[in-house]
Amino acid sequence: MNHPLVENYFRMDKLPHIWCPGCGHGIIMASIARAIEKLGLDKDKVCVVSGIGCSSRAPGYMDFNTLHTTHGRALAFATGVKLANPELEVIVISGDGDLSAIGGNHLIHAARRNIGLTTICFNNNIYGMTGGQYSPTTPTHEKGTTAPYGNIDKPFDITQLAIGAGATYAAKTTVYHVNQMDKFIEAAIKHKGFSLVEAISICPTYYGRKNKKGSVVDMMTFLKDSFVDHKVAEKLPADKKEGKFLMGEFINKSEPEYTELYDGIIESLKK
Amino acid sequence: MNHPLVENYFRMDKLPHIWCPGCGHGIIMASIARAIEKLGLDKDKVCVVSGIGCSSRAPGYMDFNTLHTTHGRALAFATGVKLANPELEVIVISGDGDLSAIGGNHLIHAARRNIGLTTICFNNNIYGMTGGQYSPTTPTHEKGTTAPYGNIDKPFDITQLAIGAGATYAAKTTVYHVNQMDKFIEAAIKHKGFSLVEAISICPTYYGRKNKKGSVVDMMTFLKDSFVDHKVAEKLPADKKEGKFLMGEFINKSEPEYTELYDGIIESLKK
Amino acid sequence: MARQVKFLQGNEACIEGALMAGMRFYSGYPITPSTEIAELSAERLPRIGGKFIQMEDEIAGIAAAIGASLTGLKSMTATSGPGFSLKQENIGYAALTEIPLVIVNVQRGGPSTGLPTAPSQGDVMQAMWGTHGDHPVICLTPDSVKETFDLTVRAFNLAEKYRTPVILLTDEITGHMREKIEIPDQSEIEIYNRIKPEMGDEYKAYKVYEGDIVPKMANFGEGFRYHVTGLMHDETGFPSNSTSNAGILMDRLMAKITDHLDDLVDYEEIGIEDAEYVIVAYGGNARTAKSAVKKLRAEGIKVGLFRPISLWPFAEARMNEISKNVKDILVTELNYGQLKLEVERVVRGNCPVRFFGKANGEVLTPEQLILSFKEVL
Amino acid sequence: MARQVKFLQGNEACIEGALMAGMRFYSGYPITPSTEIAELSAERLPRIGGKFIQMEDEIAGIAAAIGASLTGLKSMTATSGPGFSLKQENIGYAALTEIPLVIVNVQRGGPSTGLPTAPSQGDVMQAMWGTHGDHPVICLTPDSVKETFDLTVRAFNLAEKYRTPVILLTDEITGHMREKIEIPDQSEIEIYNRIKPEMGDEYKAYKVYEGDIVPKMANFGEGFRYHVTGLMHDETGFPSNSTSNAGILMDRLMAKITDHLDDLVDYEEIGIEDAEYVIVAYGGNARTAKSAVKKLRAEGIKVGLFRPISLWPFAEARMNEISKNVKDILVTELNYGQLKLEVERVVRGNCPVRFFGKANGEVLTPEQLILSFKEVL
Amino acid sequence: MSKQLELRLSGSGGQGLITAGIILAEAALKDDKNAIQTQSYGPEARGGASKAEVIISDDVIDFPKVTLPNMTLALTQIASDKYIMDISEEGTVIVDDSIVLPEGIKAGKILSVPIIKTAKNDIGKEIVANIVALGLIVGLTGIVTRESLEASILSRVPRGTEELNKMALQKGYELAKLY
Amino acid sequence: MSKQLELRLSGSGGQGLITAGIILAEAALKDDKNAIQTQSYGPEARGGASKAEVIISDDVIDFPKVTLPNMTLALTQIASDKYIMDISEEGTVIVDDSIVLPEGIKAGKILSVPIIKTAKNDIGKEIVANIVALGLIVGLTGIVTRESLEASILSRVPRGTEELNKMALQKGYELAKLY
Amino acid sequence: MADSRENLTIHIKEDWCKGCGICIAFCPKQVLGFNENGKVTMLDRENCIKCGMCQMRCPDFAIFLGGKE
Amino acid sequence: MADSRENLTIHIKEDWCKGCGICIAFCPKQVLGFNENGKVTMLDRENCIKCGMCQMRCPDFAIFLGGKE
Ligand SMILES: Cc1ncc(C[n+]2csc(CCOP(=O)(O)OP(=O)(O)O)c2C)c(N)n1
Ligand SMILES: Cc1ncc(C[n+]2csc(CCOP(=O)(O)OP(=O)(O)O)c2C)c(N)n1
Ligand code: SF4
Ligand code: SF4
Ligand code: SF4
Ligand code: SF4
Ligand code: SF4
Ligand code: SF4
Ligand SMILES: [Mg+2]
Ligand SMILES: [Mg+2]
Repeated sequence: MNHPLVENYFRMDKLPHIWCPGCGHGIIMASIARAIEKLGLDKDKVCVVSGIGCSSRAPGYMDFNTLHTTHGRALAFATGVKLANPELEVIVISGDGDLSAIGGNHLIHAARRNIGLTTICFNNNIYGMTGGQYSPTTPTHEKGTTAPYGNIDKPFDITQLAIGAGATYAAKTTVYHVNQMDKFIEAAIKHKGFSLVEAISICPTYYGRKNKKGSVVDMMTFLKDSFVDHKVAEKLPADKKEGKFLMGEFINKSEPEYTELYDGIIESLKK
Repeated sequence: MNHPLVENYFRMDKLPHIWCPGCGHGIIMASIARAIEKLGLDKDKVCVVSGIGCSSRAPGYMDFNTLHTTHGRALAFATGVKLANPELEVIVISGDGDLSAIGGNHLIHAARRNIGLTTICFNNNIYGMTGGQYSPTTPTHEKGTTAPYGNIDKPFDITQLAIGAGATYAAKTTVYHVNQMDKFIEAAIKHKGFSLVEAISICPTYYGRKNKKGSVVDMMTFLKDSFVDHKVAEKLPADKKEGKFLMGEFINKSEPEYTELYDGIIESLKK
Repeated sequence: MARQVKFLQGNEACIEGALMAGMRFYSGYPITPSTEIAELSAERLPRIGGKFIQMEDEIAGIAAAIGASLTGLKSMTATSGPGFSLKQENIGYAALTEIPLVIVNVQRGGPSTGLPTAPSQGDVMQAMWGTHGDHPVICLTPDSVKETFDLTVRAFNLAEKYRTPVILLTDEITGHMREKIEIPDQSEIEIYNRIKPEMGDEYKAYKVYEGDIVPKMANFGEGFRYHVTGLMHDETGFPSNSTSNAGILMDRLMAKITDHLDDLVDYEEIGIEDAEYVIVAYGGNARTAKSAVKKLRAEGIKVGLFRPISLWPFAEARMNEISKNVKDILVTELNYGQLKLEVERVVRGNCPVRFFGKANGEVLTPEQLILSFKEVL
Repeated sequence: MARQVKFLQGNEACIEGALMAGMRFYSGYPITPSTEIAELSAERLPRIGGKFIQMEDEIAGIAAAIGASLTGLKSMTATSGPGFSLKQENIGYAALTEIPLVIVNVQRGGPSTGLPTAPSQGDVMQAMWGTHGDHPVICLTPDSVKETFDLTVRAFNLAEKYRTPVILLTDEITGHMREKIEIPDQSEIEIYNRIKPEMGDEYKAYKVYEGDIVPKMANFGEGFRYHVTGLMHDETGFPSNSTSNAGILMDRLMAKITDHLDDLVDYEEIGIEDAEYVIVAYGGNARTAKSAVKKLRAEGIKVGLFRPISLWPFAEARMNEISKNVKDILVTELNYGQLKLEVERVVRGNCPVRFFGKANGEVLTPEQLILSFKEVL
Repeated sequence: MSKQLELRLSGSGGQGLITAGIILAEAALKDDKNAIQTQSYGPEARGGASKAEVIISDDVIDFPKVTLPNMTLALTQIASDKYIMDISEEGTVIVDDSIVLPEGIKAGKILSVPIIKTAKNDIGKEIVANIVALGLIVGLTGIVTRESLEASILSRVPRGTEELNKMALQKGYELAKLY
Repeated sequence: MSKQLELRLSGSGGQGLITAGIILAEAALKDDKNAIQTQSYGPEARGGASKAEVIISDDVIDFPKVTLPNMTLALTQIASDKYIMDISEEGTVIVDDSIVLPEGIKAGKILSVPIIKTAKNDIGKEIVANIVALGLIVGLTGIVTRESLEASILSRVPRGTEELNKMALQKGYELAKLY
Repeated sequence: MADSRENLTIHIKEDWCKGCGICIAFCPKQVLGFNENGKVTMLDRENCIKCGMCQMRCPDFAIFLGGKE
Repeated sequence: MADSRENLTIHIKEDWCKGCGICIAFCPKQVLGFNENGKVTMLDRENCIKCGMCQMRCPDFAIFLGGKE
């Protein structure tokens, strides 16, 4: 028998996917499908848009209206899709490089406009597709092929960046915390307005190898041990918080959605 | 006799400038010069970089090493100048459109890297140069030539955006509050690392006219009456805060500066 | 509704044409001297249920337009030189993925920021070659306000028919001059709409079905869940590294142009029949040439005007034919000789090809052109 | 230090050449198949006090390199098709503002994302016409690892000498193949540095002083407080809307190329003297042609190879001359015939010009080329 | 080339000369003539002088730009300084009477006319100086019919200002009679 | 074309076949031969099979790519499935003995050799399978001298592993004698 | 997924398993292991609590809960 | 600017004044006004306190404190 989720929401003939053994991207892709299943969305009305990168290959496997665009531009294409047809549930899949390096401007503007797009960032802290260059989320001191002496950049906190830009829903989670991921992605899709789920992924092939992070399982264990929900963290004693990264829902508020406001203009002109 | 500041820091033969009567940009340009004078910087070691826009015409008038680049890219050019020669004091002048529309990505990345550039945003809430289209900072409901029915976008708070991206110095002020502006620009230049001063300007010709904001003096009066320092505002009763915009220094913290970190790598490799 | 006589700028006529052709989506970023096109879109589109959005930059401007086209809305973006440069990557994307789209470039003085308010024709070769990789190009250029209207309609029709981005290359001259234009009634205008698959088909998104010239195009959201990618792909639309699939796709894309030259190539001829000399001119600068040709004809000189309307594909065969019967061809453009290179190529040495142009922000006057013309006489 | 024999990829040789030429600044954004150039820059530059920065995108990559060049550091950026498209606006800026700079494009299969790891020569025309507006272009293309080294050095020298961006157009074939290369000693390499003004001059940043071919270029920070702008400007460097100033500037920029063809035009000829047929090929694909020509010669067929090394400016005069003496020219490229258009133009009908190429991600084999060649025999 | 008027209207940004140019051209269309209007753009149009040009002809107008106007109007000193020297030999230069004419200007006719004063004093609204000027120009040249001009004005001016503008037009015609 | 070896080395990403290709080519250079090395890139190199190709010749090598190898090595099943069918008529196919050969393969010689086992069992490090393979190939073809190959290996392998690699090389040569 | 737990059992699609070991490491009951091909295998079906965590964390859809057939 | 206040006085560069009225409106002592050309003029030099606010807010460098000459 076949995996029921896969049969229903994926293009079976395109699988198995090209990702490396233990690449976290597949975990996130499955979580998106589960959220869609849970919400009972009409597959014909779902559009998945991505840029370029390992992560951005995901739409090719997913059985929806899928659009694999140019590097960094997924949100700009998606904005056109959504505004042109607000009935579509538009989900954007984008890597940390795609979304926050070359695509950073589209991220902050989509967030600002509060347009009803759901963005899932597959954040593996590296440019996977091109072979392991440091990305805007590579932690300081870590290595990439273009940071042979350790990265001197300060990394973005993509979730906080989106909030600074005006996002009305933003959450962070990891490929270890799959139950939470399902929940956040579901909430993000349901959310009216711009939503972002930053899913911390793992790239054992480049990031892991270059930075001696051990096996795939070691990398997953690291996520398990070092991420803590920010609400939980608040209550922790200082020494327990050290070296921890915060995850969880960071913002979830209601503001007018862009395409609805636009439809309001159209309506008002009819009078 | 001549204006001493102008004689010392401006290219007399290029003045008077092209800006419209009452355009706030001239006020900010003068404030930058005063800060430079106050700090006693060597003119030969100051480099002023801009993009394209009314505001971006400023460097042409200023007697330093001046670089008028392409629309939105000032910070990217400036990053090259600064990294190549960290001795230079690099000041970036950029309009709200230049800095936060087409140039938004360079803003967040320069802020993230904490590279020692001082960015002065001439924010007149409109694209002045091209004749009054709404910009990413045009308030919701206001009009622009491309928002004839009122803008439905939510505006950026550029200062908060920069902070979300990692800026270590960020302040907001207005062309009415010139003493404060002088102080912030001076602090920003002195600051090690990326600094931003968002100077709220006025564009009577397009923004003012299109939105019936009255005379130049009315527009200045509006700034006077509606901006309040965030530290002051904290202590105000709620009703006094209504309709007010916050200004002031929003962040001022010390973190390693990018070009110094790079020099550290060079040093470490010498051993 | 009867015909309406209006006095419009070229940029205004462009919007009138676009709306008549069925444009329902505009996304762009303002830039002189194209901004009126954005401004009028913002005003007119919501009145008819269409959508306008000002994006954060030109790259996003074309990206959103491509996205919108995929949902079935006829889409346009307009810009000028610097913005046209920024759009290049996504122009290639639209060409490879076969998304109907109209891109207007109201040329101004380049390179770089150049002379932002001055006329120029410096982007002629860029329209053909601006993006990386071979790709099909259709590029039209009007010489009047009325023709701006007509060619905008044609640009939308060709975009739909050939599933490809179409470039309307105007210039500051035609964009900003006001001229009389008789706007036809909607009923008089021929509209071409993309061919959609029937529901229930075993739909292959990039297969050309019998009788069609391009793949049928389904709207996102209407039940065909297909894949669009800027990677080389096969008939199903999915990426394929196979070189034979890549070759098939590329050959098919290029053949959209080469197999349909009869439909695509467009030009105007004045007095070519008996011409001993031919002036080649296009766009706003053709107005100068028309005036000059009339004056020269009045002096009894047998000179004709050849005006390409489709710059790309260029009227190669016709130009070559003409070159066999004339003493001399003078190409005139507001640049350093761009289309002149193409003319030189296609005449294959049949006659000398001279050039007269300027790229300093001025228009050419008929008198200057006449002077240059007479240099060989 | 003596010569060193190494076994390197073209991309590695590029960095060796750049460092010898004096590169001290690299800024870019990774993209296959050019990434090794960035990676090696990151590793090598800080060791010699130079600077490497990975910018947020390709636009910023070239922008930072221009900024760095203004402070006096020799700068480079490298990319491939999609990134090359994005850099176009600022290439025009560098050309107009006359900033020395080397831009490497390791061509891959286009258009759009295309075939990211496959060889192609699809950006030949884009290298000339990719940005809006007329502008001077120097573009070099190597056919071996060693020549990648040599031309990188030459690119830096020409950039400094002519104060202009120089494009090194390589391809996945030469970029990724490893080959023997003898790296000369630094002392054997001729280095050209930009001419700097003497302190105390009444310095006009954009005036060409007696005896110079371009304006002297001061480093930002060394006491000349001048202005650089992408607007049309006069000799002082300040914007000027005057059409005569614009014309003077543009003429001067274009003349950098047209007045120095002797210095700039570069090509290799094999067996042209007695050739009845000529194959034109360049870059990685010239290796196929060299092999084919040898095999054909071995069969007794009088065929020669003409290999442009400077693609732009193209060896127009020489090619025209050759075309007078041969029966047939076959241009071969990994695209749909780009340089072939230029060859057609410059031979002015002197002989037939045929084309053989592919743009499906494969290389041409000598056997395929021989087959195509023999079609006319 | 016979009956071709090449007109340049110049003044400051707010004086409505671009509108005036359009109105005149539209009047010409109503008279079944051909017309083309162009104007200045860009930073030079900011604050400083603004310029509109109109060509009206019985024939088809190929070349759309005015090279050497045969009539130029200037309403401000800056505009006058910048634009009036370029005039055909038999051309007419009209300046507001507040303007100091440069030395050495050569033209067929040079008229200094109290256009702004007329608008301000006789109509009470300086803003209609452009319409006064139109009346003056058409009064002098007869390039379009009065009916067409009036209709054209009425279709372009804001509601409620029709009478004001008609008056201004009338005053313009009256001024024309004095020259 | 005479003494030209066109060699394809294939296996999985971690097996060091690209390094092996470079080592062999560098050995050829030491012998004053010409050599060119190319390899596979991109997503197909991810996870799946990796491929390096080397041409070694006494003559100048113009065309740099291997079209039809005259020797192919495959160390994994996936690599074998993908790459070994392309072989010149008189060519030699060498596969690790863990590999199941496809039906219908035509080649001059087909050798199934315990390369990985040798590395694992005789040297104790599977990672040196690439060097065992090099010894085998050079043992079979004599395309480079033993001295050059050894020097070349020693200049490329990590410090401290020299002896291990020498042993591996020796084992490779020994294997060659069996075929 | 409407099936009640009893009717479910772990299925393995060995072709798709890339042997990353994630499911094995984080199975709360430690009932999974590698087979000789380096792919996942069920060692102790009895003790599987059908929590589905293996399925949720497998990046390759190679292990999942499905109906007993 | 090292000059002490007494030695300073307001200077006006009428050419550069664009008549925006900012200095006039926000002069704390209200000593400035428009002249017949719509440019700024000093109405009451006596009462000027030389605070420099006019100078600091003039977008056009048209009014400033300088030495008495
Ligand atoms: C314009 C452009 N620049 C660069 C590239 C090369 N490129 C492709 S994917 C990528 C980075 C991918 O990183 P990320 O988005 O983090 O995805 P990952 O592969 O890590 O999942 C880059 C730089 C490109 N395809 N297009
Ligand atoms: C690539 C590019 N796109 C668009 C333009 C047109 N343009 C010039 S300035 C400008 C906006 C200026 O707005 P802002 O930065 O806020 O400056 P302001 O004029 O308001 O001071 C625009 C859209 C351009 N020059 N280049
Ligand atoms: S390279 Fe990294 S991100 Fe890409 S598929 Fe492999 S593990 Fe995943
Ligand atoms: S248009 Fe606005 S921003 Fe530009 S100069 Fe005039 S007032 Fe200032
Ligand atoms: S369902 Fe739970 S218990 Fe069973 S194998 Fe999977 S993870 Fe282990
Ligand atoms: S998680 Fe999936 S791919 Fe990894 S070992 Fe388990 S079944 Fe195999
Ligand atoms: S210095 Fe102060 S008091 Fe004097 S005129 Fe200026 S603003 Fe008024
Ligand atoms: S602020 Fe300056 S420009 Fe404005 S009125 Fe005063 S002096 Fe004149
Ligand atoms: Mg990544
Ligand atoms: Mg602005």
